Amino acid sequence: MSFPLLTATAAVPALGAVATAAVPAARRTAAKWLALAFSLATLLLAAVQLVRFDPEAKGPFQLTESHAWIADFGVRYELGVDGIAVVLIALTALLVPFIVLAGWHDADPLETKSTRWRPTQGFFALILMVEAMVVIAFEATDVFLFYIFFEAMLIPMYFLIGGFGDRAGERPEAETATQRSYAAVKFLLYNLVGGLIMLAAVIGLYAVTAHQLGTGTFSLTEIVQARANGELEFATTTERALFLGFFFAFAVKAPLWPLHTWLPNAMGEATAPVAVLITAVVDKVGTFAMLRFCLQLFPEASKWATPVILVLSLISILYGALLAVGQRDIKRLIAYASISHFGFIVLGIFAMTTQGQGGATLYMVNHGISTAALMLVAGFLISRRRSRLIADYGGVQKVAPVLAGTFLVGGLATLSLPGLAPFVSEFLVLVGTFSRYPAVGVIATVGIVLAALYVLVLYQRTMTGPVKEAVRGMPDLRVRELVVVAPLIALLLFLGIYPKPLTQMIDPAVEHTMSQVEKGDPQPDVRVNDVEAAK
Amino acid sequence: MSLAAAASTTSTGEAVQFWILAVVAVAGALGAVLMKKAVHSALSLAGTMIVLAVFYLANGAYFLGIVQIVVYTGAIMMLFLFVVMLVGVTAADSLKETIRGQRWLAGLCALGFGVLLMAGIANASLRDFNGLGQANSGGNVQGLAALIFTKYVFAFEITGALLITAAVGAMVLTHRERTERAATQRERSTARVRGAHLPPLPAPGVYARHNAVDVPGLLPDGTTSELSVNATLRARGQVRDVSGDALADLAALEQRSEKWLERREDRSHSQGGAQ
Amino acid sequence: MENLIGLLVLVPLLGAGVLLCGGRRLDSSAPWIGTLLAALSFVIGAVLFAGMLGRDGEDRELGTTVFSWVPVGDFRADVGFQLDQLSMTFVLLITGVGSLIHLYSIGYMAHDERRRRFFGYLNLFLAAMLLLVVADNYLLLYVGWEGVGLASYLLIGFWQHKPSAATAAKKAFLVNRVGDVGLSIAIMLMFTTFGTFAFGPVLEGADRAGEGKLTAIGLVLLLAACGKSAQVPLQSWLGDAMEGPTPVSALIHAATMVTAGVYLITRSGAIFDGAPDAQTAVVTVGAVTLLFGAIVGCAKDDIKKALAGSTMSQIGYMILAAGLGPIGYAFAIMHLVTHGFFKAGLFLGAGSVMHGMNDEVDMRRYGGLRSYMPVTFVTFGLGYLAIIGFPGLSGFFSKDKIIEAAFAKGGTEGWILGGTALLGAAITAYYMTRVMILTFFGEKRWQPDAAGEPPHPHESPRTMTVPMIVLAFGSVFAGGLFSLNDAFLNWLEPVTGHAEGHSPVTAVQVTAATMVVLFVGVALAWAQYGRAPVPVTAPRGNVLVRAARRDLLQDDVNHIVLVRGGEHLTRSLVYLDHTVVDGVVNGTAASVGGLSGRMRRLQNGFARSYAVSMFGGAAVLVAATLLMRAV
Amino acid sequence: MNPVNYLYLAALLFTIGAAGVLIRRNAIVIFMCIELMLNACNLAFVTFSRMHGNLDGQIIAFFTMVVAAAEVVIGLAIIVTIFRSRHSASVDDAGLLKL
Repeated sequence: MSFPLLTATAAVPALGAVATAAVPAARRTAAKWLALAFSLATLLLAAVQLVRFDPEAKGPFQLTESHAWIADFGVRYELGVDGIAVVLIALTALLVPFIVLAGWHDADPLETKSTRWRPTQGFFALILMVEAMVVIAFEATDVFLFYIFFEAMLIPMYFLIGGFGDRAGERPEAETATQRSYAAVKFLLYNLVGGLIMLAAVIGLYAVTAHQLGTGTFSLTEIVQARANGELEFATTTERALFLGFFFAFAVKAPLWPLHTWLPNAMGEATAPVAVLITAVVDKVGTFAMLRFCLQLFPEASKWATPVILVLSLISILYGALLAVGQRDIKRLIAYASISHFGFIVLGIFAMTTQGQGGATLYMVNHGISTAALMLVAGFLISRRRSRLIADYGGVQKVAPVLAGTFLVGGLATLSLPGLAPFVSEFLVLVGTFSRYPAVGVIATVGIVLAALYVLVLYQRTMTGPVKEAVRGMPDLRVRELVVVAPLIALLLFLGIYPKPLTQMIDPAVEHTMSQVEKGDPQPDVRVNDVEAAK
Repeated sequence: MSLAAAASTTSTGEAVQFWILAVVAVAGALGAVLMKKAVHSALSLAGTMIVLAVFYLANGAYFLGIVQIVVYTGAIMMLFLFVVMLVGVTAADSLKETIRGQRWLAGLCALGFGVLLMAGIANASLRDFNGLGQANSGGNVQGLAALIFTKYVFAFEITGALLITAAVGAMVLTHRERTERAATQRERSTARVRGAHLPPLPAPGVYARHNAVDVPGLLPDGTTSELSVNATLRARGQVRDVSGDALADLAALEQRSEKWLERREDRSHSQGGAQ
Repeated sequence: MENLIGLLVLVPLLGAGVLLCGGRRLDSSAPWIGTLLAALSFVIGAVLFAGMLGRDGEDRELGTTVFSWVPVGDFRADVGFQLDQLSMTFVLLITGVGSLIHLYSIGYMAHDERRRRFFGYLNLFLAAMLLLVVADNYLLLYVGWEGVGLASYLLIGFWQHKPSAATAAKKAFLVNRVGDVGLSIAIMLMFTTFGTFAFGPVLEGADRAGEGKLTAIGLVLLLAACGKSAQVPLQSWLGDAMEGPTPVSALIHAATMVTAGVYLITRSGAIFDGAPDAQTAVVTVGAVTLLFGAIVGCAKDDIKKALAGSTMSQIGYMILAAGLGPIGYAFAIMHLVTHGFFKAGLFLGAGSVMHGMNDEVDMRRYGGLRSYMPVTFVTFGLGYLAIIGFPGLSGFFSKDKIIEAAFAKGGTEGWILGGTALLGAAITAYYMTRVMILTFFGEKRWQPDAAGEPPHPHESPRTMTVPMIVLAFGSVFAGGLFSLNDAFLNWLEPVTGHAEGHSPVTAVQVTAATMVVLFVGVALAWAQYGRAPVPVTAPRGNVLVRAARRDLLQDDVNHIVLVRGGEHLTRSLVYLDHTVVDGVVNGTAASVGGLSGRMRRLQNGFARSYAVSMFGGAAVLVAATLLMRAV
Repeated sequence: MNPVNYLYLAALLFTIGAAGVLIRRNAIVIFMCIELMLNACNLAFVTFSRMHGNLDGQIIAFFTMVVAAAEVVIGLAIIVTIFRSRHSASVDDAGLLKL
């Protein structure tokens, strides 16, 4: 068999984690460079995946690997990527190096001289660990395998959130510490509950397959196959129950209203890079899994649940945006903005149109990049003033124009200004939704205005106006920070103007999903395309 | 009485013996459970054990019967008696239950358990007995010996090891290390007379709240006297000086009363005086 | 030839990139770079124009698809350009006026240390605006549409250290965003109706779509137009937008960006023709704004705000005309162009005055400036004559045509619209005369500025006066040129089509009426401000005046309804999120904790009670065994 | 009489012993009760061995005795140690592990 590319993509960061953790306490910087090197290696492998992946090829999955693992329960080590997965893996591998660079000093021990004390190594090792797990979760085509890593992710995330807060000086250290642990525990509990319900559903799935196919299986491909040629037939109630089990876990991870409250705490308390890791990388697994598992395993139930889910995502969009307007804390504001954006993503997925799902997938990528840009710049800002409160800033634009500029671009991307990447995806989602559910589409459009509101309010309060005393003499972006931000912004611009490479990757996968759900796009009442073709 | 007889009934003699001794055994058992004094329990238990020995014999387990008498009644029960003596023969513990509902629950469980057990025995098909005729033909002891050294040899060895371990363990548990040489009577007397304190050492401070030997007594000037506390406690640094918290309590009390008084005066003044 | 179109957009975009990303070393040369690139794009525009004139009538339209932008399923958005007469007109206006204003800004912004950004933003604006007018589909137009919004946001808030400026910028962007919602919904509707949103297919297929659909599309398009062109009810941002530097007000908030709405409606003519109700809505909005702006313009003492009000009302004219359908399109665009000239001229003049009066904006503190800044006076005066529609000047031709067209709408509707237009003309005459007199005539009412520095007015440098002169020429002759045997109509006809309405009143009558109302307006203003001395501090005035000073209370309504309401909503939501949504979860956690606390009691530490439970368990096991054997 | 009665007796004694363990506080007495239970089991074993006509039951009883002896030794030693340190042989006082 050929070189196991997918395994390698996941294994490299895992190795990196081990290696980084093994670096002796004194050699802190070495650990950082090591982590960076490994994340770049992963990026390279991801790029190779992108190249080797052939959008035109037949069959749902490519670069597949399959080995028996726990034969007794039909659990297989089965990897494979479709257009959606390969793009998201690329996103993950792309973001992690920036996260590492941005968090370069976030985990430096304060004054301790102890030789056993090595938080830095731990920090970067954990980040790489998360990356490895996320990647394999994107690659897994075996439900059980996916589940394991979907859950295992929580462990390093828990420590990242609980162990490393940003040293914001506006509150006493003890208080921040308690806040942090509260946030970490909340994050863990929410996701664990979701995960456990999903576990039940996973077992249920196995039971059904075992009962109907004779030998139980977790393999997505096999199940879909069996469904296709009628060997496997879910009873309506069973399918719905299983669907809900899966969806609940993903909705918590996504996060969808009203299961969202863990996100602001987690993103608020964690350091900016970790916050990016949460919202831009880990949460994507949730929405991705909705596409890959919910829709493909339980198409009927998905259609059945669509109305409710649409309403929920609508609420998420407006609710998240409104709460973002009301926030006093920069990072919490961005968190609520993310909730609103995840609302858009879910909306697109369950609009059940090519544009909607394509847009949603594109949205995952763009949201990852834009949020990363905004959040990291916000992190740099916070690291300078040691405060997360919007009220503590003002007139930054005067003293640190570059920082302000990048912040503005990030913000504009967040409000999905045309010309920047998120616009394309957001508009696709809206069009996709509108073409099937006009009313929903129109209501969702209100989110655009709210987005403008919270972004501009944030920018105005922090960056413009007379220069605050505390802000005076604030240094502008350093080289390392520019290296982090500039590529992200460049990427935002590029994907805004030329998203075609991504859409090409995504389209066939979306078509395939749509075919699973057996829904076609609604047709326009006046067919003008032929006129267009004639010209 | 022919033990060899394979039958579902026993000889009348055995029956009589059973009915009499069974009553004794149960009585002994009840006594062991209900007697106030440990000594009495031990004795009544010994009685039960002897009865059981007899039953063993009656059941054709001659070896066990003897062992029962020698080991149990002879060794173990005596060991119990020794320990009882150690703890204090006269010590009678009240049978008054301290844990709420314990007795009722215990009784209930016991009753239920016993009933169930007996029911189990009753509806198990245990009618016919094919006695130990040929098993004991070569003599009971020989038979046992044969089994022990062939079939159960490993178990035997292990129990042997167990016994040794138990012996060692008992020693370890009960052994007490002597830290310093025991002082002779002469040395004691000289220490008493020539030592720093001719009068007896000051007594520890004794409070109404708790009779605390670790609380140093207060000297007339209000300072505490280390000497009043046991040397061991001093060495462990377990001297608890309560003079401090006594004062604190007093202060708290004063404040409380102050508050209570102010509550009846006008607010503004009370706020002023609170701090 | 086609590639030039792309270049047209690219050149200023390049400028923006270079100026914004290029470091401080560009600071000194930035103004010239920016201006040069603007001029270059104008040259390209001119070349294209020449090429277009070279071809005749029908095949003047150029089209090119650069690359496929967002292909997802049936959803095919291309980056494609289309240059027809309509776009051409705009290209020339934008690049022409744009270059002039770049030139002007060199002098005006000479003392600002952030010049580089300023010119970068200006170039960005040019690029976006050009993209807007040469796009060949609505989505790409949308990009330009938001792009100009962004540029305007950046430029209004250019002096960010002033909180008022930052707020105004935010307000402008938000109000525009509301309009953008309209545009995006329109695009979605088009996609669901026609399966595409390229101009060609949509406009051709329009007649085949039901009237209901078309009305819907038309209304949302109108919403978009209202946002961008500051029409009632989304006009509130324009007044505050005057916080920006004056050249910006001249370029973006007078000549070009605010007219994008007119372009949108004219461009979508086919859709509106199929939806009379939508058209009615358009003319209504136009008529209302026309009066609204004019009234506000009368009351303002801030010269720029007064001009802003006038801009609103002039665009009201254009929207009205555009709402009239094929009769009006050409006139709307014509007035748009002439207005571009004279209103830009007026603003530059105002800027020049402020420049001389150390940035005083209150007209009541001007007076008698004509002798101090003659060039400004003359150019401003010509612009003034043009806007009030003095016979022979640009405004006269374009506005009269619109009024005629309004009457030509026919029926009571026609009379109402025509009457409104006339009334508007009268008020225009009144407030513009007021501005003129307050600024250049009467006795000096100058006040020392905040620093106690008494103003010593002086004529502005050459870089500023030249553009004013050029624009003055435009505002004098453009109208006449255009109307020479209907040159402009014929030029636009292939795009907008043409229709002759049968007017109940003859052109002569209309002109006469216009003259009368014009005279009345001027006379009134002179009577009020020319004869009597003008108080430096504004008198309290009657209810209407006070309301007009506050933009007819529109802002207050917004503030109470939207801002306050919004604040309360968000506050309560934040509270709700914390208490209810979070509370449920935390409550569950707490209850579980309490339960376990109660369970802990069982572990009382007495070996014997554990023994009881063990024994009970044993009993249960026995029972279970027996039961199993029983069954 | 049917030898089954021995089993009933064994059951009875066992139950009494168990009840004793639960009721009494004095560690020594509890221990005795445990011994009682063990003996009850032995009786049952012996009876079974008679019932089946082989000696295995007796062997097991024998081992039980040995183990019981060992257990008693250790147990009593523990009791003595506890008594030494806390001057009480009541099991209720040994609650150090309770929070």
